[in-house]
Amino acid sequence: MNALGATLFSPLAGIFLLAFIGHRRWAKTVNLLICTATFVTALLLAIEVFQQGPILSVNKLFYIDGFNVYLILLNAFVGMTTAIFSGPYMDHEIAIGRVDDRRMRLYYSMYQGFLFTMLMALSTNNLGILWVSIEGATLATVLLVSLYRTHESIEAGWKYFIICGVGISQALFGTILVYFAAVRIIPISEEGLLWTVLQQHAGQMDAGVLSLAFVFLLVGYGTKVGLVPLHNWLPDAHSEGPTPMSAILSGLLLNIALYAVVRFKMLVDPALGSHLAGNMMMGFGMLSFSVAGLLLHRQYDVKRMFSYSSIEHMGLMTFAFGIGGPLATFGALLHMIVHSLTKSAIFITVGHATHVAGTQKMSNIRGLIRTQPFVGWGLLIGTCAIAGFPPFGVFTSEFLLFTATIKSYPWLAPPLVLGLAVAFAGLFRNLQPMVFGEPPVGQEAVVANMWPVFVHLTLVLWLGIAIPTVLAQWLNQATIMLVGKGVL
Amino acid sequence: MLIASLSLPEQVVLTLAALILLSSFLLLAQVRLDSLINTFALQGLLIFFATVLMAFIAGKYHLLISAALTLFLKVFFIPGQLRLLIIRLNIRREVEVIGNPSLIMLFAAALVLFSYYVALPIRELSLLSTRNTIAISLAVVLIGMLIVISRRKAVAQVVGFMSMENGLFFAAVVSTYGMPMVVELGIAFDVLVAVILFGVFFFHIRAEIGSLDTDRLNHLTEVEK
Amino acid sequence: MTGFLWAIAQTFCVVLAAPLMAGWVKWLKCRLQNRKGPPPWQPYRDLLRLSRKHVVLADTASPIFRMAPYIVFSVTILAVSTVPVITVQLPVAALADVIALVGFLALGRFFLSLAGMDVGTAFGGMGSSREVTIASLAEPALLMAFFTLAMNVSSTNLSTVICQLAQRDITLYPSLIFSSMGLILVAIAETGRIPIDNPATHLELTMIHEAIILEYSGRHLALMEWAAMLKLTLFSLLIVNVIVPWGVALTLVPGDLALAALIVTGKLLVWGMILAVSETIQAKMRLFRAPQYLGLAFILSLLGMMSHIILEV
Amino acid sequence: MALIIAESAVLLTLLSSVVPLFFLRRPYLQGRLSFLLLGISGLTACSGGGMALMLRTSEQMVLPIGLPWLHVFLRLDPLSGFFLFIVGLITFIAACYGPAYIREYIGGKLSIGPLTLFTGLFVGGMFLVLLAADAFSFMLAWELMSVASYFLVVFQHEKPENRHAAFIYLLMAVVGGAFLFLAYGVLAGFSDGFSFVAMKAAHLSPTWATIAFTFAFIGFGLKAGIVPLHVWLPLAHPVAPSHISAMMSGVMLKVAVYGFIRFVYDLLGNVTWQWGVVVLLVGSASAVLGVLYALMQHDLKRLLAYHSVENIGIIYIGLGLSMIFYATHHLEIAALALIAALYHCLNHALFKSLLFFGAGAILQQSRQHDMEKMGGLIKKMPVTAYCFLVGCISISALPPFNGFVSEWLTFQAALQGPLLKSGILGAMIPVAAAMLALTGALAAACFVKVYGIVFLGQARSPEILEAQDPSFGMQLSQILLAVCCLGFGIFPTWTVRAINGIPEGLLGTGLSSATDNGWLWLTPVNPQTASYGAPAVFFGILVCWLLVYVFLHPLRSDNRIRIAPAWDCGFGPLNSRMQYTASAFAMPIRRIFSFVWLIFEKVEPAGPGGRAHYILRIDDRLWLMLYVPIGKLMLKIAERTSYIQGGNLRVYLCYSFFTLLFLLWVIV
Repeated sequence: MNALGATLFSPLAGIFLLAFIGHRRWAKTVNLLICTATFVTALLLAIEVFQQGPILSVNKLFYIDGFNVYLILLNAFVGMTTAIFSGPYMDHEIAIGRVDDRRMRLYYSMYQGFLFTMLMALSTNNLGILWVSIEGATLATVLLVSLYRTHESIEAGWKYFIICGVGISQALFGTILVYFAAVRIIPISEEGLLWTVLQQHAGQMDAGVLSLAFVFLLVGYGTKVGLVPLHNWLPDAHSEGPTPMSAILSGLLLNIALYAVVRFKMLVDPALGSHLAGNMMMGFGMLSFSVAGLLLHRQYDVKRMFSYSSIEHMGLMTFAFGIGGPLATFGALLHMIVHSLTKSAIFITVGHATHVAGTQKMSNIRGLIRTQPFVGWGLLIGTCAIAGFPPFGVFTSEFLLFTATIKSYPWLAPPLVLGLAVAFAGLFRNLQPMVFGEPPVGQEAVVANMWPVFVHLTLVLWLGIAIPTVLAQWLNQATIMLVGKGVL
Repeated sequence: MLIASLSLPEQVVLTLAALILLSSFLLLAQVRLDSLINTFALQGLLIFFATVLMAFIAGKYHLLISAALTLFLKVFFIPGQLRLLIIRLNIRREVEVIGNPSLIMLFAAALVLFSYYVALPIRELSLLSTRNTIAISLAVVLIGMLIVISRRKAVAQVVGFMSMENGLFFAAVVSTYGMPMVVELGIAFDVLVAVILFGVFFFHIRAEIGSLDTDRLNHLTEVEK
Repeated sequence: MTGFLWAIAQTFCVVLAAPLMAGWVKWLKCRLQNRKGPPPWQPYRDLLRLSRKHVVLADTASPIFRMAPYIVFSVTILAVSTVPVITVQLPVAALADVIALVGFLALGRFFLSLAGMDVGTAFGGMGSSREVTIASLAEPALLMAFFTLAMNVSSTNLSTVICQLAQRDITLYPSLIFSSMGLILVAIAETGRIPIDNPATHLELTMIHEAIILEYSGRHLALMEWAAMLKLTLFSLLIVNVIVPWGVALTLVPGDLALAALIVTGKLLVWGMILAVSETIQAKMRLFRAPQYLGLAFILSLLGMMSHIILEV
Repeated sequence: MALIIAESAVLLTLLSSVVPLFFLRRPYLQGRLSFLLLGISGLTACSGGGMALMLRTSEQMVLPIGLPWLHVFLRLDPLSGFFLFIVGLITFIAACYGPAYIREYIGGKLSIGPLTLFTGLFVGGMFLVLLAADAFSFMLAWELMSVASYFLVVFQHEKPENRHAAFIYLLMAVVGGAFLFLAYGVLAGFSDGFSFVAMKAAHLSPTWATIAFTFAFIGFGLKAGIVPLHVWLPLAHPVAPSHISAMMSGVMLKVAVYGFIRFVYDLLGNVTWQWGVVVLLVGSASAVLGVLYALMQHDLKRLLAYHSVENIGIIYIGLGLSMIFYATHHLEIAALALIAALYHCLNHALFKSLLFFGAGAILQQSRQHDMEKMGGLIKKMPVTAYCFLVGCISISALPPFNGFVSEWLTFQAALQGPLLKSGILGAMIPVAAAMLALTGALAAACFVKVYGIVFLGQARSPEILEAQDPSFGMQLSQILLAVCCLGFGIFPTWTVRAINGIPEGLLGTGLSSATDNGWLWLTPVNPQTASYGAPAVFFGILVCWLLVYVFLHPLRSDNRIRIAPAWDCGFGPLNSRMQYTASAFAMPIRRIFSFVWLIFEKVEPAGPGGRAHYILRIDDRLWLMLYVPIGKLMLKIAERTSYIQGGNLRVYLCYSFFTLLFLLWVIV
């Protein structure tokens, strides 16, 4: 329990601390230290959960189970590695005068705020608080998206703000409906939004209301997941914000929105007793997957391109959760991990690459491997990993996903693999000229810390070759929670 | 069940609900920013009254707290903030042109019908006397969204967004006597922060494109021009 | 063991008789054209003279150029040794069936064409190019013709084929008719006779085989010429023994063998006449009409095979 | 035991890829080390595979890696053993070739780190594909093989055309992988678990079986390079380093063939004759078109790549025949055809790598891709020249070399067509045989052209004059391969006897009759039907040569040979520009088969003081008919889709608004 408290407290403290000292040269170290502390405590928490099983806090406000504990761990970890990267990156930004002290304070404190809201969203037991924290995550990041105060960044920020705000309020309506359905059967109305309570009475809630609620929730949180056609904010926000932001946005935020959707699906399914929710998710997933894959061919901005690949993969996961069934769910959970790790690694590399080339325009990024081999190879390997080449973990999860699809919806398998090929082509046609070939004259290497990338990719590689038993157990527990039976 | 069979306060609540819906229509119709904001404040006030009444009807006095929150946020703070902004940005008298208002009105009316049709299964369940109001609140939410869609000016969009919040809050109150307190507080906090951030954004947008016309924020696209 | 001796003996006979066959055809042609041609044994004189002469080697020539005549000649001999001439009791025939036979000829042609390109003259290249072009069309046709036979008697082993055909009582096999027509056409093309090639000309626009061996002299040239004659004889033997198999000895009894030898010689002489007549009455065709000619041969052979499968099985 | 050896081979390849990375600073050591380990692993794999093939055993093993509930199954049976033998052999020889070859990269702009790393992974991937016994590890190894070879193709990435080639290659590999996913998915859908054992046990309805077969045919065909899926071969093979081209063309395609055989015969089981017909027709088309396209090439390595298409076609003809006979229960003949196909796999691996090694040697010595610039190399680099000659003879299917044996066996199988009762099949098989015959003849023509233009005549460019035989390692590897070509051509009976275990495993019957009559005679069906005494033939040729030599020489007292300028019908002194060019050589065939290509031919008459120019461009029709439209279509769709991201906020909100309304309407 203390572990949980500490996990939540350290970023909370970080918000205020860094709000004051964020502009100092050593702020990045403080930031990193706080993130490390968060990670360590999260690790302790994870171990605790693994030993004692699910934890419910005394005030019933927090609940940690097999499903969210590994996401908490993932959050803390990626938050930490990205903090490592953000140090030199932001220094470079200051050096070229894109940000000033005030914005640095904002940046660091909001960085912590973002982590805090997300950990909150994951660990809370109250679906209302879940909503509040996810909205909070939007508020925390919206100013970071427009950090550079250029026309594009402000535009991106505004779109992000309005689209997500509107979407999220729909989710709130859904939550209200769930509450409405709950209070009729739950004695204490104060507990009407507690996950632990709702889960027990899931079967008894009224189907009609819940189906309505799920529509609102899906559209609402789906906006945050970046499901087509609710995705339009995502590429803008990713491409215009500072790169560390993009890394945690697509590495973590999307996951958490999806997490929320899945939580509600777990409530809705038993009540409906039909596959309605799943079908809706499959539809959204398929649409996002294919549209994003096609749009990859129209990209001019490197970060924008990878944000579309994020949409594609979120679509894939949504599709998998929609299918349901142990195999697909296990695959989706695994895909959450590997995608976060890989995608944040890619964004980190892209950050350095943009500094090397001095632009985000892909037409001007050339010959990275020759200029700075580690960055070039990192980008190349990372993209191979995200494109689903073995022996990386994405391959494993996609393999599970496809076999599950073929088992339950064989006619959906061909478009799925076709979409994969299309997406791959889109990625590589743009990637190759960036990493290979002759670098333009005067292009020089920059100070880059590739350790985060290395660690991430190594982990993904490990997951691809052999999944450690601990993780397998967690995922299996989560799978059992989600669909009733596991794969082990 | 006939409205006649209800107690007077309940009848008042229903009337208020109707008025709130009306206020949404007014919001949709307003073309001048300052009057838009005033109407928004009015809507907040109506919701405040409705909440207080619900509190007394159901004897759930924690509702009074949320009522107070509403009064503070939706009636004074947010409208005040917005007024301040439009004065400082000097766009009080700015007129928002809406493409074919009558059509939009018709569409809004259709939305009301649609939300009634959607809310049917819910009202069958509700034990509360005021169950029909769920349809109203849904309509308010949808119309709020319609406002955001149909307006170009950032301020107007914010107002629309806030009136969606109104609808949500109203829905919570009339369908379930409000959400748990902690959630209410959280939501209120979010709204507060959101408004401040909106203020910040107005200045940035203004600084960047010289007006608050968000249609001119269209650089980020896949369609090459 | 005696079988092997017979085989070697018969191969020797054929190799030695080859120039006579060529001379015979040439002499007949001259007669038919009212010319007093060289005597049939003239080729022997030429070969002897050539093999006595110095070899003059082009300075640009490589070892391939010197290897080629020996390879071409010996491969042709090997091919001849697998063809039953007077008897089908050939242990050597088991060495290689018709496919291998075609393979031998192809190997010979491979080196012949290489030799043509070796010195680096325009003529040589031209000759080789034409040679391989013609061959690449003729070879499939030849194989098809053989396949038809092979399917007919369900064996690709020449001696088995001839033995079986000889023992049959006369029946009209459409497949055999077609395939033998194809075989004859191909044989004419392969042995470089009119209308595909003209062994008597040195006009660079028309010649194929002559253009290849243009740079050869002395014993190398002799070998090349001899190999060509041998090839002519080989194909003549194939035609006469496969299309008209009767008379080939089925046993190793000396009497039969003597008779068979007589009959075979007779058949060869007749075939020589046919060849001479046909060469006299028609002219050489343009190179790019050759494909149609060979296409016809190919179609005939294919028709033969089809008709075997459709009509006869 | 054999399996352990094979696994150690895999480990060695991984070592060979990882260990050299610690010596990035010392490229020579790095290269030598990686190739040393690679060579050892090759030999190990060779021995392991050979052992499995000879002992005809099948060993299983489960490794505790991969997914928690699905471990990695490995299995080594005669089929995989045979291919393991091929891969190992070529790997070993390539390892002899490599160190000297990559010397030109060392000190260049490119670090050879990636080269050594991905070569190891590439070979390891191929080994694993052959050993894998469950869908997951198979796909894993398969994709590993693809992506590693991609990095090898793109190794010299400074040239845009190389990058383009690599991109096309990887894209098609991905599509192929997708099809394999589907194929295995269908099987997995009907069976419990992904292991091959479970899949074997699954019972598919004919329809599903055919669907699975179609997916597998396309998936493996994409890698094997059958027409019309061959377009990546001529792009990718020329740009890779030559020892890699040799491995890709000689070995990787065989791995695809292995996969196809494994999938169809082993996993799918009950074959239908319709599949056989499809394979037969596609095979014939690939064979003929492949060789025709090859005839028109001037880039030596691209020409060889097209010949790979041709040879894969020949292999598929064999497979098709065997499938047809298998489906109609003529198991003996099915075994014969299968053996022919497998034998050709071995042969093609040998002579194609030999030819690529030769091309690589020329490339390294003269920096020349283009045949039109070569000539007279036999005088400059004799060893390479003679080895290359052996390769040419073998690939042209001429006796007594190995190429002939496998084609001969294929013909023998085809000639058993009348056994089939159905007339349509009986009519189709002869046509396939005709195509095969045509292919052989055209191949011979093509290699006369190659050898004549490249090695004979006079040098057509100054660079050629500097060329000389490459260093010892490269010579050794070529000589080894040449000897193998001759050996496998002269002693076919032993090879057939060894391969025989595979049909015994897959079809239930072997082809014992083929080798009954002693080591001298190869008698596929029975001695009366057909026989081929390869050793005797070889011996015969030698004897005849000797006799002729002995008999002819005494006719003269002295055998001096006078060297003089070429006569050339009395024209003036020769120069290299008077020679026939490659395109001129192929011109008659180009005229005859002109419908196959898209030919652009133009003569620019000589301007004032200028020279006349002859422009000839020959394009792959299939590329323009099939691939270009697909690409265009996809970009069109992408362009249409892009309107969803139009840039206007209110439009975006409309999306979510109407999505909401729509879903609500659907629900209620």
